[in-house]
Amino acid sequence: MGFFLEVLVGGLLAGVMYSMVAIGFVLIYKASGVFNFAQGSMVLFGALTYVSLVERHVKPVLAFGVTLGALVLIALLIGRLVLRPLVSRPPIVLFMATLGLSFILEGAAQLFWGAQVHGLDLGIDDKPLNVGGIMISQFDIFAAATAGVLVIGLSLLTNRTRLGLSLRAVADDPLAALAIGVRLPRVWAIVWALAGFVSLVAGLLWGARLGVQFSLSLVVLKALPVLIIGGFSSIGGAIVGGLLIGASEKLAEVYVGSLLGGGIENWFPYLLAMLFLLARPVGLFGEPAVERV
Amino acid sequence: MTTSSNALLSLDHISLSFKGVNAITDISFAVRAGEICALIGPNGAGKSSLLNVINGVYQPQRGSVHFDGHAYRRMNPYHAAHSGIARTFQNIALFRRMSVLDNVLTGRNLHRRSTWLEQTLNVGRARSDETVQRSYAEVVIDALDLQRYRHTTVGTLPYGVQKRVELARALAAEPRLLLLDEPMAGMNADEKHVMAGYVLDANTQFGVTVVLIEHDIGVVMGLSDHVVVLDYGKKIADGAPAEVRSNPDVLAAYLGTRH
Amino acid sequence: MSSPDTTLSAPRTFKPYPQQRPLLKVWLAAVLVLIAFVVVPVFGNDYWLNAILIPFLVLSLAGLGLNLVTGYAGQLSLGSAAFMSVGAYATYNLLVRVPALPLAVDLLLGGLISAVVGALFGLPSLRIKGFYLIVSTLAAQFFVEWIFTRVSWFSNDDTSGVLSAPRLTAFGWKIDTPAARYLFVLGVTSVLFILAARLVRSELGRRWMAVRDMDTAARVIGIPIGRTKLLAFALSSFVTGIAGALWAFAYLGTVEPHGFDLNLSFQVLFIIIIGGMSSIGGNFLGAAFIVLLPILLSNAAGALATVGIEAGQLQNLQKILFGTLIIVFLIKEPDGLARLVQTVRNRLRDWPLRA
Amino acid sequence: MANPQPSTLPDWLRHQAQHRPHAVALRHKRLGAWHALSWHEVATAVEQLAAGLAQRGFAAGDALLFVSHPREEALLLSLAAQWNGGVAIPLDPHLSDEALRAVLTHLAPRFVFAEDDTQVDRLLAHEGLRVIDANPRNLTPHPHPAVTDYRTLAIPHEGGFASVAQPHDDAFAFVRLDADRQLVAQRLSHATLAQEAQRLVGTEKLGADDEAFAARAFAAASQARYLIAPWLLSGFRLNFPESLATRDNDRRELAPTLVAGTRETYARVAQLVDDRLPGARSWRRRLINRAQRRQGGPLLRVLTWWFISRPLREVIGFSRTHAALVIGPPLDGTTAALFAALRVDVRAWPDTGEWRRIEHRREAPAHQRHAADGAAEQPAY
Repeated sequence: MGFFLEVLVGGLLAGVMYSMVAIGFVLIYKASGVFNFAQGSMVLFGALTYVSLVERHVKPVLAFGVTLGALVLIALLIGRLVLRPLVSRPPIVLFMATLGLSFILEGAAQLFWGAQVHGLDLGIDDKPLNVGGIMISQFDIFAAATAGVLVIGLSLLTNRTRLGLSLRAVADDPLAALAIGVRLPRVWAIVWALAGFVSLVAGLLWGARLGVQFSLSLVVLKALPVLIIGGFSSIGGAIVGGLLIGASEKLAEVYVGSLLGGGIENWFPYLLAMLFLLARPVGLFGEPAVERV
Repeated sequence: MTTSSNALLSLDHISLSFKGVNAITDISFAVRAGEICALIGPNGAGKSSLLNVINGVYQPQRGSVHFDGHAYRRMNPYHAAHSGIARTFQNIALFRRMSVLDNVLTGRNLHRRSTWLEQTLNVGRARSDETVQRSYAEVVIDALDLQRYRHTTVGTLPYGVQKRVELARALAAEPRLLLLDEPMAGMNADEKHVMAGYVLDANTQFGVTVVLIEHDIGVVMGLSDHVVVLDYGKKIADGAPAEVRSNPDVLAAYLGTRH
Repeated sequence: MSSPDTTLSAPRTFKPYPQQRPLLKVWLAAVLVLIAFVVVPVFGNDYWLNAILIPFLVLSLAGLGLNLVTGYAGQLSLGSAAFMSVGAYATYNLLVRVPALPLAVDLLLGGLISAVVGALFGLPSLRIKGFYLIVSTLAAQFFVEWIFTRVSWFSNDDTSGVLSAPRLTAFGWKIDTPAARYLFVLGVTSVLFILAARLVRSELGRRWMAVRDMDTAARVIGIPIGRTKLLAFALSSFVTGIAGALWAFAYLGTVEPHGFDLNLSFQVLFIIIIGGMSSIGGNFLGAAFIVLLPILLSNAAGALATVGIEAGQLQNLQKILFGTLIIVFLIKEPDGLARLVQTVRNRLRDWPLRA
Repeated sequence: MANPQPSTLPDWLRHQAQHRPHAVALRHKRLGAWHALSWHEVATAVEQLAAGLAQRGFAAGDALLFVSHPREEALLLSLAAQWNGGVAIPLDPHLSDEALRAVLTHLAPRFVFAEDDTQVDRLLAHEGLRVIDANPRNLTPHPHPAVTDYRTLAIPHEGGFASVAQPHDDAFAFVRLDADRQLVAQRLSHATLAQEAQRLVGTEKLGADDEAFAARAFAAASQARYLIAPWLLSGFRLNFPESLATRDNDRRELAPTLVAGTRETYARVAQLVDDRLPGARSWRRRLINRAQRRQGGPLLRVLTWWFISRPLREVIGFSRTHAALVIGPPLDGTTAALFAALRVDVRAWPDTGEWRRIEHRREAPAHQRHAADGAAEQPAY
């Protein structure tokens, strides 16, 4: 039983990580209707830049600032060079564009900082704590806490502020928003910058866990089913979806995977996501799209 | 008068509502085979909804639709097409990246007798089938004077021509009943006149029964044998153009509010 | 053959003037065929055949497969590599388990098997739209990769899941030299391209484009959306599967499941984006691009070294280049190289007037 | 029928049918495909139509009216009418109802040929008419008793159906509204037509392997003189475009060697070129203009010829034209310059023949019903 709980909690905490990446997606999707495949590469880019700076004896805080600055710059460039020319093109096209974007970012990150694995130490050691009979890694708790703070902040931002309002306006209909005076490029820039920030945080947490390396960019493939389950346009959904995926995949890996020879956590989330889709094509919290004849 | 003897289409006490909001309330009328029937009424009178009920895009909560003999409550666009109902849309619904000829040929898809495999390997019925479908498509293209656009991508054509191509695609299906949702919307007087000519040809030369929605009273009166007037989802008049025109309710509810 | 209306019932159609001199075109085609089937295999050196021409042809074929479902039917798929591997493993098992069957039949059956799998993973398309669908295709990608690594039966009980190509013979013809493999691949590719070109001009091709352009209208004119989509997935995977088999046995020679990873799927997707969505010839252009660019880069390595980019970085550079190209094409020429060629053609046809 | 020198159009038709039975005589584009009729087929078709007409009471001296654009049925039928010693009277289908009524009352035709349902209905408005319906789309025949379907007209006739046409019968007659909007007519006998055609064929060196393009209004007298009669005499191929809207494309596909048109025909082509040439300061247009003004050194001229003028000839379908005729008033300056630059020598032929008044009558302004886009607006040349 304790073992089950440990697996479950472990899964949930891993799920938190997934959600962090997923949130980046949701932000961008809400603002520009873009399904940003490059999110994973942003995570990689952020973490790699940070680590490399720290390794070059830049103060962590400064390194964080610089990295964030770089990400914001990238965000601006993306808005200017990619999104604006493609506005009001079919979503598939935008998706492919972000696919290209992810290639650029990954290539650039490794071109600058090299492809070797970097260790990353955030100063929180990974020793397990005993919480009510189950062992939970201190680091995981820290990660969860960070995620929690992030989520609360973001939901406040999107629901309470004018920015949030214009975000939703843009999400509904970019051209209309443009017409009512929302400064589209500005909104995009802000949102992509936010997404950059989130991905940086996620990248640091993941990186501290697995080491900063190319495979970081593959978390995008974890976040995908999370989004499907949570719905593309709901931060809460991203969280719930993340926890769901995290827990279920770990449990499945432990209890089912052993029968199938392991390694099923690669596709199991997708299986789950597909079942969800067939049951509820717009995810748990997504608004159904109305089709007009 | 809900189902007259030689009615091709008749609606029986149709009611339709979206989330409690009534779009159509208890409408009944019949369309005789071979006639041109016009649905008129102010915007939001439920004309398009009615069309959508007839070809099964919407399911009415109450009432039933009879199409040449068979009554049906549940219907979907796919079956409607197969039972001989074709339609055009208020905002053009063409396949924008295909040529005019291809668009018209898709209208023939119900009449294909050969399988895709036969067509790919060009064996069996494929060749004869192709000639039959192609020549019928060409007849329609000829009838609607689209020859010069035959190989043009639809998306690049002017609005008026696109409207015509949509009509052509519908005609190519050799329908029994043709539903036209504002075929002359956004056209100037001459274009309307021309389009009316084509609708008339469709009715006389291709023997298609037509139900159309149109705002321009002049066109409607000149074109149709039978006019049904809707207002706020209710039928307020139904009859020959002359009678309808003189009907006081119509004058009040419809012509009064027309711009 | 004499009353006036026979002119309508039995027309003697006539070749319009410009087509009265297609001799040039026929001649050109003949030359191309001669070069492709005779000159190249005889004079082409092994490097060119092995490292450039064979992968080029196979990738064009894979592109063709993806183009059917994504370019023509408008259903985005990121699982091409998965269907390639299904084709490869299916063909492999047929080869080693049923030696009696001739190679051609093995390929065909391999294609059919991956067609079934493709249709299976296409099923969600009946309910879901747009890029929700990529989840289904990605599921295929990961699941297939996993099952071929785990279940050693598929790889004839090689526990690592690695296949080594059995020697291929078609009708007593030993396919062991590079030239032979090239000819074999070329033959299969040409046949499939010709069929595909006919297919997309058939009613089914028209239905695919109709569904792609506006599925509501397609339903209203009586097109069975579901069946049309499933056929798109099936036929696409059929072609892709055969491409996979060729990739495995005619190009790599030895195969492991991870050879068919997500990156290969992306490559195939790039082929059709660069080459041109819903174009048949475009797949050749796109494939040529994908195959040649890295080679050009590595040849340019010397020059790049002087600007401080050492050879180890080429792969990253290449990534950046591809990413950029994708975006540029999506923005400037959504219909890819094929459209560029087409535009030039039209220009020339109506020269000096505007096309 | 072995007379050495045929003297009527039907004789000439038979003559061609005997000398080159299997050569293509007539081509028309219908439903997207070119269809061809050999001389033999044309002759038999005409003969059988003639028999059909005769059986329906069409006798020598009768008039057959055509309300139609140029189309092969109309041509065959007019020959059939002449075969029976009758006269064919083509009318411009855009003719106003007023003018139509005038024509009908004064010419009292035995039959009227109508190109489509619109014209049929328009004619049925006038009582006592017998209408032949071209029914181009092969739809179910028109219900009205007075309407005969073109396809049911021909009757197979064993042993041939002899022509009764005489050299001095009128073959074609043309009517139009003159300056003060009065109905005038022009009559052309077999003899005159044959004689004028001889002259044209001689001077323009027309032969059996020429391609002629009949895009001009069937109603114009010159059509009979400069196209139909020479066609029968010299046995070249006569081609009809699919529709007014597609004629330029069809001409390009055909690349005719003989083009007969009015100044407007050529002006329209020139306009087309002008519309589709790139902007005013583009080098393509500059070169063309220079060529038109005969400027530039020899080198420039050669370049212009090979890279601009020659391809342009191809595009507008004049690449093979050796006989370009302008009937009536000559080309206007710019058009003439363009064709000169393209090295297409457009020769003027007179539109002679006196027009006799039929009868005074006031005219309502002409009104046009729908046709192919813009085609109704373009003059029907």
